[in-house]
Amino acid sequence: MKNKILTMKEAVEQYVQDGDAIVIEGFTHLICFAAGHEIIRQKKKDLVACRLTPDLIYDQLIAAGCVRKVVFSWAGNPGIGPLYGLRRAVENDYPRKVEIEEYTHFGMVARFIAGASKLPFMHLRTFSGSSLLQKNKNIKTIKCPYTDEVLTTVPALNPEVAIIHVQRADALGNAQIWGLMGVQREAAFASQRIIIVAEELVEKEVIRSDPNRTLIPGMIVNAVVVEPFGAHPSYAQGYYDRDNQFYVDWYQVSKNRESMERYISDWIFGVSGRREYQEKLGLDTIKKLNAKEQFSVPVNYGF
Amino acid sequence: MKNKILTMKEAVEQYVQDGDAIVIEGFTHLICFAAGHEIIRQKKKDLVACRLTPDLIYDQLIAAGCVRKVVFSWAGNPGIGPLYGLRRAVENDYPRKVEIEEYTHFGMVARFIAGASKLPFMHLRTFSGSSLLQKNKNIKTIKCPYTDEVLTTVPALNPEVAIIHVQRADALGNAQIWGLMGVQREAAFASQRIIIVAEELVEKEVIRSDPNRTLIPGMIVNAVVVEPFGAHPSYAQGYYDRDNQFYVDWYQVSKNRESMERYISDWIFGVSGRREYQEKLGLDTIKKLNAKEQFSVPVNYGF
Amino acid sequence: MMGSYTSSELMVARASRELKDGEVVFVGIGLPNLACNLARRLQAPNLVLIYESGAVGAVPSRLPLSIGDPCLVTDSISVCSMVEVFNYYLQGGLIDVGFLGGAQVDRFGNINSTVIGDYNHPKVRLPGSGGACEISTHAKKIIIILKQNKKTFPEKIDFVTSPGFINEQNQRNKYKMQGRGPDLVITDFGVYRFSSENYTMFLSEIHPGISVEDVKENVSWHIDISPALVSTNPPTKEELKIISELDPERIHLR
Amino acid sequence: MMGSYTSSELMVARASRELKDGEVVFVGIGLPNLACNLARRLQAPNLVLIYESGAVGAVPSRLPLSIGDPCLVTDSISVCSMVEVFNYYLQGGLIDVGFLGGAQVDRFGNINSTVIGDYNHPKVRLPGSGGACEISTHAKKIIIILKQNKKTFPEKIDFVTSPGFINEQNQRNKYKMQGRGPDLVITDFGVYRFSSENYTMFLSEIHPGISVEDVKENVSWHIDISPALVSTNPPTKEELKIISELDPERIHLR
Repeated sequence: MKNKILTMKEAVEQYVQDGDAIVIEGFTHLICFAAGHEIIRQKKKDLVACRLTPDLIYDQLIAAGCVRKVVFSWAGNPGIGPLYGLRRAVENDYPRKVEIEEYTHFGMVARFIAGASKLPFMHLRTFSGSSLLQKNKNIKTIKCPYTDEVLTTVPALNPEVAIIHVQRADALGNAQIWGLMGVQREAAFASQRIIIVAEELVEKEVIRSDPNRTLIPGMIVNAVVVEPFGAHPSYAQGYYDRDNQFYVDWYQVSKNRESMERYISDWIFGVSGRREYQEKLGLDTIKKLNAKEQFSVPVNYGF
Repeated sequence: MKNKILTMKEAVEQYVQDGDAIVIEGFTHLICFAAGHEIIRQKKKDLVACRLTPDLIYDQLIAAGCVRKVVFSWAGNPGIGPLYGLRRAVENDYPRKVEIEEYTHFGMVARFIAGASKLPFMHLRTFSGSSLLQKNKNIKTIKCPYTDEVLTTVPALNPEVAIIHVQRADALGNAQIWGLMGVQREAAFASQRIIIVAEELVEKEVIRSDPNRTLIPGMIVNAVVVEPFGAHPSYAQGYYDRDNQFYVDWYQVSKNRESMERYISDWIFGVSGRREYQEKLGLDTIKKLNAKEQFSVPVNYGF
Repeated sequence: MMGSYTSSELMVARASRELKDGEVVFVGIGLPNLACNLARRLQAPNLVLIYESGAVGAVPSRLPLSIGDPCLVTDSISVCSMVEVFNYYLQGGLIDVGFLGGAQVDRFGNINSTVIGDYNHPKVRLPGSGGACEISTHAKKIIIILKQNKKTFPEKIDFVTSPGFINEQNQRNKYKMQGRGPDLVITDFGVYRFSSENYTMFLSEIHPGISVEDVKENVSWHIDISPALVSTNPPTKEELKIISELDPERIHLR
Repeated sequence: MMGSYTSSELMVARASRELKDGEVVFVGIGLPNLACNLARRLQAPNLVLIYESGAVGAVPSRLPLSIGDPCLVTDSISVCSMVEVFNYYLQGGLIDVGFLGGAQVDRFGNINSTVIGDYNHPKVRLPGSGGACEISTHAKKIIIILKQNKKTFPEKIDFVTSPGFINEQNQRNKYKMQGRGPDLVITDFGVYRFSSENYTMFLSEIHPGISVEDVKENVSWHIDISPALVSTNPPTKEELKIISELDPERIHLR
């Protein structure tokens, strides 16, 4: 079967289009900053940026003017403070007006489940008694045909593009994740085009040695980008730690419009890609974040 | 926390009651024959036996008179022929009348998903155009509040007891499965009482070395039974192969009422438990089924 | 036996030729499994085999007796739970080809694998749907394989387990089924396709040594014959060699 | 600073005493995380910590800055996807205690963590629900922790992110919520509980050095005072020692 390996530049050029609904998933873990930066470099426009937790990467996409709408459930810099890029867009229409469409985590998860299952909606027990029910007209209700109970519903979410960062993948896009998995599987199956970004390219034999670990099968993958350290300042369990200092520092960097734009200019437009980003970051930081070794006890797949 | 280890005899005595809806899940893989045999030995009555594929173990439970109703989606001896015990019950009320409630695999899976999620129903796209829609009044329809499309629904299934066979578990019931997982996770989360039957009891450190592998957390588990070879003639990936010859032979054993009752008398009532069953089976058979070694490539959980 | 090959071998070879490289196939045990693995050895090395048990990209090293055999897991690409198989793969629309068998098929490709006689007082109770109903609903293309006689090709089937086109109006659109329905029916007499006008089966290929009369005698309704009727290409030596390697004990080739 | 401890340390210690051994706790970052890990070191060594990121039975070896820190994964009992966290654990009714914070809480324990001012033209846009709305709906018992002043305890909150009792009739039953609602509110002034008659907050414990007047001045509505008002037990030396080990850089103890 065809090798699907592309550079990040090629993958974003070919699979991310202006106006696309896009999801770069990853709950704290495996957030693909490398892809976000390339999207900014290619000046993609009018994206509908979907994600449970917009995080710093969507903060940057918004500040760079790539986004027309954010679909989300928790918008903050975890443990630190707000996302100032998003706030400037929502509160002051800067650099452009950005619409928001807001759910809870469960609501977003349910939207991706429906999307992956090609169901038009999913029902769940949340939103009742909350103001979101009034503010978001996409949240509706349905009556159970067995118990007559009323449950809330959310519509399926089927983005045009999913970008999923993984620890290891083969050249066909068979991708394995361990540690936090968030809602990546559902985001991938729900999307029309899927870019896998891997810390490490492995032979298919490695994947096939542990098939239960495969979160996303190559058959739904359009492109594989090999991008070590591509999740920094997020992390990849077993590869490198979360750069908590970066998140702490982002508070000051992003609070001020000019300093945030300087960051984008220096660290995104100022480098050609992840290799230069790593060089700029410096070996000390990279070394400090290097993961220690703590291996799983292997299991036997023989019969 | 409390060690939950019981013998199979104790676990069935304490957690399986006459009249219970019970699920011994496992799709071909990890079907807990040891538990089924103990239920027969303890002469449990009026069970509602739920399972996608009743398989030989429910055939035996039915022939032994333990079951009043079967809830299922495919009733056969895979690749071989019918389940004669079930057929005699359904066609001739022997040894007792057994009701059936029938779905498709997807229907049963959706029932367990709803049960595990404490939702009263799940919607799906199947049954339309099939005769099951007329024959099973539990299959209903619902209209999507977004698209007006009509979808079929199934009600939640929440058995009283789930018995789940696993490869390894710790004394608290944290249980890991690899290879085929069927719908065991959902069956367990949907049930009120859960018995884990493990091929191998391991230290909690083994479980914690690979948390992504944990299918069922100890917090929902009532009892842990350590029962090596407890799935025979089904199999445990990495431990022993499926005894295909047993399944082939079952055709003749079960076709005839007397020979099936002789089997139950000799191999279930004639032994006190799995140890004696293994002795009766003999070392040659056991050796022949022993799994070869083919280990997974370990992953790093360090940070 | 037809010359130097059995009708099962012909059915397997004919089915395998339908499979294109890179397609995703939902495989059942028996002849479909042989057909898929034959295709993998010939024109479709990258055929992705999915079994309802959750094995994706299986590369069975022996003949699996059941759909959940351990040989489907070892060295497969992915093993997932049945929640994912049915929600994301099947209902998700990822399956190109699904194989179905059954005890009876009618002229619209509706299949019965549930019961002979009355549902509540069955003459013969069969296994039931398993995943067949959803395969027939969701796989883009369905290939039906079964042995043919007047009983298996009745005027009316006793139970619709897996909907084909349902009736001459093709009710699939009404139910918004994403699968296009049965594409062909392969039996030990010939290969059937469906009219795009009335969604009724017609004979499209006839196996070597079989006459149109033989076919008619083994269908309960008046079967249409294609004006372009051709003779099924017999299995090649290479096909036969591989088939016998796949099932050396001829478990599924009886 | 209250004597030899800060109000944050008192809040952490007080919260941790609510946790019983073997309970399953849905943990947030910050003070709740400290409270849970304090309880694990004292009366509740078998407390099961669940984070919405999917880590179950986490045993963090360092202070997690975020709810998805890698230290919550290493050596945990189970890591599952968020599908399972929300469907099976939370909605499934497996959570004994859930912690919630927020920008505002009203007398019925309804919490706002979404917006200050108008939703469409916010004065301050806050992060939003995350999993808070479903925690408040499904966890059997809710403990609210936040710093108290007239703004955080307003007459009316600007947005209900996480429903408490909703109003004096307790609308939770109407919505068939399986969680019983807020059990207590822990602030830097005292501990509040809710009347079983009108589901309204009342002061149940007052922190050392705080007067009832202080409390009243920092609530926007007329707050009821329990006739059985007691003084909160200050943190013990042991509690303080462990807390400072858990957060040596005092990141969450500001």
